[in-house]
Amino acid sequence: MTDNAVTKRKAPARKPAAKKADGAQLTKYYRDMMLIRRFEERAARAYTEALIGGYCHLNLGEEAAVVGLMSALRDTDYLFTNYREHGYALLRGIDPNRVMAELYGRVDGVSKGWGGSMHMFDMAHRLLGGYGIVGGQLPLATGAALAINYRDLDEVVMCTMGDGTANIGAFHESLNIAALWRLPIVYVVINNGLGMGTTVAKASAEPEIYRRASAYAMASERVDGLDPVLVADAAARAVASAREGKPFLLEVVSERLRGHSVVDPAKYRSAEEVAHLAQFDPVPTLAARLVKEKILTSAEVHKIDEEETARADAADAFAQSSAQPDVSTLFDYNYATPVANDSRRLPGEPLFAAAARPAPEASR
Amino acid sequence: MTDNAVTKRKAPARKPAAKKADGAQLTKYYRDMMLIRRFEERAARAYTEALIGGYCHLNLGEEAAVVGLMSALRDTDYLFTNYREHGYALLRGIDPNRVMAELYGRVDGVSKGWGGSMHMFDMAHRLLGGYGIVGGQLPLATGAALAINYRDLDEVVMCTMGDGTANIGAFHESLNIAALWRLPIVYVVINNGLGMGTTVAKASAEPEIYRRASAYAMASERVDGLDPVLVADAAARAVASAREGKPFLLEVVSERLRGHSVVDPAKYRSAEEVAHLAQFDPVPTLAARLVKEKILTSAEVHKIDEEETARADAADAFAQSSAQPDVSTLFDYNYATPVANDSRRLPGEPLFAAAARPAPEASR
Amino acid sequence: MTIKTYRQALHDTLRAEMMRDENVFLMGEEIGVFEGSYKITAGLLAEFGEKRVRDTPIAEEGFTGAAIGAAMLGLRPVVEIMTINFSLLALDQIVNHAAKIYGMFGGQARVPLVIRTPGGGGQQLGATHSQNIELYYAFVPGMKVVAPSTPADAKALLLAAIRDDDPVLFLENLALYNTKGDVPDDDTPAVIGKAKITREGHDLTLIGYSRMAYIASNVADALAESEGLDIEVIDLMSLRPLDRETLIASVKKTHAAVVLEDDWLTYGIGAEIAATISDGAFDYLDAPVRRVAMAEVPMPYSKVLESAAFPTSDDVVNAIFQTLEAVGRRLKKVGQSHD
Amino acid sequence: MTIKTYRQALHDTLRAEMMRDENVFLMGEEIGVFEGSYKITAGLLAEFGEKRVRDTPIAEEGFTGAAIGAAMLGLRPVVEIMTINFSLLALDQIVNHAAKIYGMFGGQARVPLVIRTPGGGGQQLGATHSQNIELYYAFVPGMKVVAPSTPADAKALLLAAIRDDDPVLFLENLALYNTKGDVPDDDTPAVIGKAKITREGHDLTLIGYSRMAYIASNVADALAESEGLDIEVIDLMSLRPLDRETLIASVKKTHAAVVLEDDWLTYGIGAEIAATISDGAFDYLDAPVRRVAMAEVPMPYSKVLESAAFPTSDDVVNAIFQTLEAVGRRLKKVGQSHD
Ligand SMILES: Cc1ncc(C[n+]2csc(CCOP(=O)(O)OP(=O)(O)O)c2C)c(N)n1
Ligand SMILES: Cc1ncc(C[n+]2csc(CCOP(=O)(O)OP(=O)(O)O)c2C)c(N)n1
Ligand SMILES: [Mg+2]
Ligand SMILES: [Mg+2]
Repeated sequence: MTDNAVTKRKAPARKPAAKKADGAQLTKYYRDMMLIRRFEERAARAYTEALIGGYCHLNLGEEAAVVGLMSALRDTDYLFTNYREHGYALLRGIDPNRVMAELYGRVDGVSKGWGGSMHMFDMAHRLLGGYGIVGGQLPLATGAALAINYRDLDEVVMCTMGDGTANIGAFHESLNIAALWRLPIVYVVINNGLGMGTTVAKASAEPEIYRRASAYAMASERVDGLDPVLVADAAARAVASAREGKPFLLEVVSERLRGHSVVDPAKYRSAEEVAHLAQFDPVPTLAARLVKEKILTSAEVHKIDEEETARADAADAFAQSSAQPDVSTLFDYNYATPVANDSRRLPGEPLFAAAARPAPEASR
Repeated sequence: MTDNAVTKRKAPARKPAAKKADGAQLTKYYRDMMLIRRFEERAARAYTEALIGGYCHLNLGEEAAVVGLMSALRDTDYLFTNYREHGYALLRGIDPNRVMAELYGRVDGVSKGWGGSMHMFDMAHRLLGGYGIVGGQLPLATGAALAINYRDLDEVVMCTMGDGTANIGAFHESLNIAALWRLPIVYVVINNGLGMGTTVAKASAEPEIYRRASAYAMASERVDGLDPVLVADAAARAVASAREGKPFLLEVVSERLRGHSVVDPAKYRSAEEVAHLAQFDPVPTLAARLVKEKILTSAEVHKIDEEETARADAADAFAQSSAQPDVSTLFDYNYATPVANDSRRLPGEPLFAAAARPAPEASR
Repeated sequence: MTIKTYRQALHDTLRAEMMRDENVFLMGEEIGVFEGSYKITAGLLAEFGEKRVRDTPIAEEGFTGAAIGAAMLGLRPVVEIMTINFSLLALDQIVNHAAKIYGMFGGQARVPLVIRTPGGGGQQLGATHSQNIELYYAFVPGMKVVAPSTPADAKALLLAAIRDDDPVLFLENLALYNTKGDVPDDDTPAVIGKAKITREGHDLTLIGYSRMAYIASNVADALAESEGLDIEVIDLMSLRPLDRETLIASVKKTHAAVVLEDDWLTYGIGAEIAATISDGAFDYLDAPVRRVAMAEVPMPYSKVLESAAFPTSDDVVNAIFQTLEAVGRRLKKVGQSHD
Repeated sequence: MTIKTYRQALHDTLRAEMMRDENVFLMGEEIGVFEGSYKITAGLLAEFGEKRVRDTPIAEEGFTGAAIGAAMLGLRPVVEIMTINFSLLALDQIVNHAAKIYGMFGGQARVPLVIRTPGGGGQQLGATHSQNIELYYAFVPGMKVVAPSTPADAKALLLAAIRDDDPVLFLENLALYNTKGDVPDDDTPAVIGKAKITREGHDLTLIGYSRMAYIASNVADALAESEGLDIEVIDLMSLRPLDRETLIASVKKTHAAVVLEDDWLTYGIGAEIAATISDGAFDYLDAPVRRVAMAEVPMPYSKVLESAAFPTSDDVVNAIFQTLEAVGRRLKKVGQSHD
C-alpha cells in the first residue's frame, strides 16, 4: 500500500481555489478542524478506557475534508454518511455534548443511546445517519433526493462514503438512478487510500474513483482533501450542480492517520509509512499556514487548540454524567404506529404466562 | 421507446468487418440463424398450446448476435447466460431434441426437466446455465474465470446479459473484480433496447452501455448485432483479449422482435414501431445478402429454411415422446454429498410417522 | 359491496390512496409502461404521470432503498417487487435499513413504506422463481408483514399498510390475483396484527395465510358438506405481529390444529405457529399440530415433479383426517381417501 | 489432543486443508493484508500467497458469487463473510444460486463451497451488526448449515464442510473465538446432519447451538453442582439438515425441553425445534417446550438496553426452573432465584 499511498500523493488533482479564503474563514476552518481532532482523541481515550463500546471509527486525518464539505451545505440540506461520522455530526452543528453522550450510550445522546458511534442521527440538523453497512446509505440518500425532487424543493442531499464503498453494488445502482432521474445529490468519496487494510489499488480497478461517474454520464471532480479551502470550493461547485438537478460525484483524497477503528493497531503499515503520513496531517498544515500568512499568531493558534480541547473534555464530562437508558424503554421504538400483538418480551420471559399451570414464583 | 429505438439504430457502431466472410461461412451462419428462428417459433407454438409451461423467452431478432458470438468460442470455453438462452444452447452444439425436451420438462431434457426454458445447462458443451435472476449469472461467470486463472488454463468465459441487466449491482461488482484480477472473461450485453417494456433510455443513465467499461479501466466495444459477421469479428477480438487476461465488455445492438416472453403481447409498442422493426430482422436480411452476393440461390435459401424447420419439428416430436420424470426422483438432487437426516417428505406426509398413535391407513 | 378480483381490489385501492394523499406514489420495475408484470398497476401511469408511477431500472436494492430514503422524508412510497424471489436483492435495505431506522436512531425517523410483492408456486417457474420467503421479513423486528387472502382483505390491509408509519411487507400471491369476492365500498382499513376467524367450528382449527387461507376455507366448506365436519378456519392476515391469542383461544376450543403454508416445512412460518400452539394450548391439545408445506427441494420445472412438491387441497384433507384420527374422534367416513 | 482456542482451531484447520488440497483457497474482505477482522486467517497470506488467500473488494454479492462460480469448476473456495449481518448482501447468490445449482440443472454441477461467517451479539455493535440470521440459510433446501460450539467441533465440522460437495454455511460466533478446549490431532471430519448429546441426563433436555450450546453446557454443569440436577444437553451442530431423531429420543427420556437461541424468538430457529419436539414427542412431554431467545427489538447500542435484550445464563436457569416446576418435579431449591 506504500505504492498506492505514494501514487495517490504524487498526482492529487489540485485545482486552484476559486477565490482565496479570507483569514476569518481560515480561522473558522481551523477551529472546526481542531474541534474534530480533539473530540476524536478524547473519544479514543474513552474507548480505550472501556467507557465507549462497540466499534469506534475516527475522522483523524480527514478533518479538512469534513470541514470543507460541510461548509458547502445549507442548514436545509441533508447529509447521509457512514459509521465514520463524529466529525460530520459536530460540523452539522450538533452539540458536542450530545455527540459524546451518544458514544457513551446515554439518554442525552443524539440518538438517545440507541445508535452509538456508527449511528448518529438528528432530524433538526438534517444529519440523516450514520450507517454501518458499507454502501447502505447510498440508496437511502438517493431516495431523500427523490423526495426533494418530488416536492420541487431547493434542497440538496450530500452522501459521503469511503473509497472501499465505491466497489459495492449499491454504488452503481444509486448513481445510475440519481443520474437518470436528475436528483439533487452529491456523492462524496473520501478516498483515504484504504478500506480496512486493503488499498484502493487492490480494491478498485479504476483507482481514480471520480472517473466512475462517466458510467452514468454524471459530472465529477477530484480534490485534495488536505486543504479545507480546496475542498470547500469543490464541494460548493458540486452542491451547486446538484441544486440544479445535476447530481455530482466528488472524490476527496484524504488520509487516515490511525487504524481503521480505535482497536486496529494497523500493523499492515510500516513505521516509515506512518511517519511519511504525518506530513499530510491537515491540522498542523493549516496551523502552519495561519501563522505563515500572519492570520494568527502561534499563541492564538494554541489558544484555539486549548479551547477546543476544553470543549471535548466538557463533552466527555457531560457524557459521563448523562443517565443510562432505562430498561423499561427497551420496547419504546418497536414501531412508530402502535400495533396489535407487538412482542415485548425479555429473553427470560415465557411466551405465555403460566396461567393454567402452577406458578410458584413470578419470572422477572 | 420509439425515440430510443430510432436513436439506437441511427448510430450503430458499425465497425467494418476485419475480413470479408466467405460464402461457406455466411451460409453456415444462415443455417444456424434459421435453426434458432424455427426452433423458437416452434417453441412459441408449443407454449401457446400449453405443452410448455413457466416463462418462455425467445431469441427472435437476436439470431445474428447469438450466432456471431458463439462462433468466437472454442469448445473448451465456457458460456454463462440468462433465461433467454435457447439459441445459445443450440449453438453451443447441444442436440435440439434435448433443448426442446427441456422445454417440455422431460427426462431427456438438457437439464433433465428440472430447469425448463430458463435453466439449460450442459457441462459437456460448457454451457454453464441459463439463470433467471437478472444479473445472477455475472458473479458466477466471474468466478468461473477465476477458476481458469487459478489453474492457469487457456480457456475463456463468455457471460451474456441484457441491456436492463447493466443497471444492477452485480454488474458493477463483477466487472470490477474481473478487471482487478485480470480474469479471462468477456461480458456481453445484448442491447435489444428494452428490459421488459422499459427502454434503455429510461433505465440506464449511460445508454451506450459499452462505455461503462471505463469505470473499470476495461476494454470495450459496441457492435451492430444485425450482422453475424460483424458480431463474430467483434466477439473474436473480445475473446482474444480475454484470453490474454484482459477482460472485455462487448455491447451488441440488437432487436427483440416479439414480446418480452411468449405471453407478452407487447402492447407498449405501436404497430408502426413493430413494422419499423421488421427492417432489422437479421434472418431475411442475411437471406437477401446471400442471394444478392450470389452465394446461394433463392431455392437454396428456402431449402435451408425447410431443413431447419424440419429439425425444429423433429425436436418437438422428440420432446413430446420423451418421458415425464418420475415422482420418485423428486429428492434425487437434494445434495451432491449424501447427508444424515436429509428431509425427503411430500407435502401430505407427516413429520413423524404416527407410530405410537393409531394409524388406520397409510398416507400417500 | 362490489364483486372484484383480488387484482382489481389492489389496483383500485392503490388508485384511491393516490388520489387521497399526494405523498403516496408507486415505484418498481415495469409498473408503468409495461403496466406491471401482473398488471396490478395497469392504467395508473397514464392517469397519474411519471412522478407518481415510477418505472425503475432493474436494481431492487437501489430502488427499494430509495423508497426507504424517500419515506424518511415523509413520502409514502408503495414499492412493487415483481416477485418475492427478487426481494432477496433488496434484503439488506429492508432488513438492515427499513426495519432498523426507527429504533436505531431512537425513534427520530419513521419509514412509512409499503413493499408489495407476490409469492407463488405451482406455475412451473422453476427453482429461483417459486419460493415463498415471507419468513425473511416475518422474522424481523421493526417490520410488519401482512398477507391477505381475499379481495376484501387485500383492500383493507393495503389501506392499513399505506396509512401505517412503519415498513410493511405486503404479501400477495400469483394464484390469488384472479380470485373474486365481495369488496366493501367504504375505506375501512384492517387492524394490522390481528388474525381472523373466517369460519367458526369445533372439531379442529385449520390455519393458513395467503393462498393457503383460501385453500383452508374451501377445504373446510367441502368437508362440512361431505363429512359434516365442523372446522374452524383462521386466516393469519398478519405474520408480524403474530396474533397468538386468536390461535390459542381457538385451539383451546377445538383441541387440534393443522397449519398450512406454501413455504418449506423446516423452519417455515408453520414452525412458529405449531410451536406457539403447542406451548399456549399445551393442556388442551389432543394431537400434535400437523403441518402441510412445500417439499424441501429446489422446485423443479417439470410439471409432474412440481405437482408432487407443492401442497394441494388433498394434502390438507389428508392431514385433517389423520389429525382427527389421532385425537380419536369418530368420523363418518374415516379411512376414505380424498386423494 | 492439544488445547486451543476456537479461533486457533479454525486457523489451523484452514491451513491444514490448504496444504492437503491445492483446490482449497480463501476469499474474503480483509482476510489477507489485514489478516481478517477477527484474525482467523492471520499469517496465511504470507504463507500461501495471493492466489490462495484473496483479499476482495467490498462486494459481498460479487465475491461470494465468484466463489460459487469457481466451485462449479471444481475449486473448493472457503469464503469469509466478515459477519453474518453482511451476508444479506450476498443472499441472492447463496439462496438463488449456490443452493439451487445442483438441483436446478438436474445434478450436473456441484458447488463445493464453504461460507464461514460469525454471528454474535452482546458487544454493543448496534442494530445492524448484532443479528443472528442463520435462519435465512437453515430454511433453504440445498444448503447445509453447521454451527460448532467448541474448538474440537470447529475443527471437525470445518473439515467436513470443506470436503463436502455442497454449499455449507459455517456459522462461527464472536463470543466463542477466544474460548478454549481440547482439539484432537487427527483429521476426522464430523458427520454433517447429526446433533450431539454433550451431556447425558434425565431431568430435562437443554438444546442449543453455537454460543448457546456453550452456555447450555455451562449451565447444566452448574446446576448439577448446585442443585443436583441431571440435565441432558444437546448441541445441534447442524441446523440443516436438522437431526430430529436425536431431539425426540432425548425428550422421550426427559419429558421436558428448553431451547436456547441467540436469534429472535418469533420464527427463530427455536420455533422449529419446539415444533419438532411438540410433534415427535407429543405423548411424552410433561410441559411446554420453553424457548429462551433475544428480545425482539432492533438491538440498541446502549449497554444497559443491550444486556436486557440479549439472553444470559440467568435467563436459561430461570427457564429450566420454570419448566421443571411446570412438570411438577420437586427441586431441592424450588423458588430460589439465580438472577
Ligand atoms: C456490507 C459490509 N461489508 C463489510 C463491512 C465491514 N467494513 C466496515 S468498514 C469497512 C471498510 C470500508 O472502507 P472505506 O469505504 O474506504 O471507508 P473508510 O473506513 O476507509 O472510511 C469494512 C470492510 C461492512 N460494515 N459492511
Ligand atoms: C433480479 C430480478 N429482477 C427482476 C426480474 C424480472 N425480469 C426478468 S427479465 C427482466 C428484463 C430484463 O431485461 P434485459 O436485461 O434487457 O434482458 P432481455 O430480457 O431484454 O433479454 C426482468 C425485469 C428478474 N428476473 N430478476
Ligand atoms: Mg477508505
Ligand atoms: Mg433487453
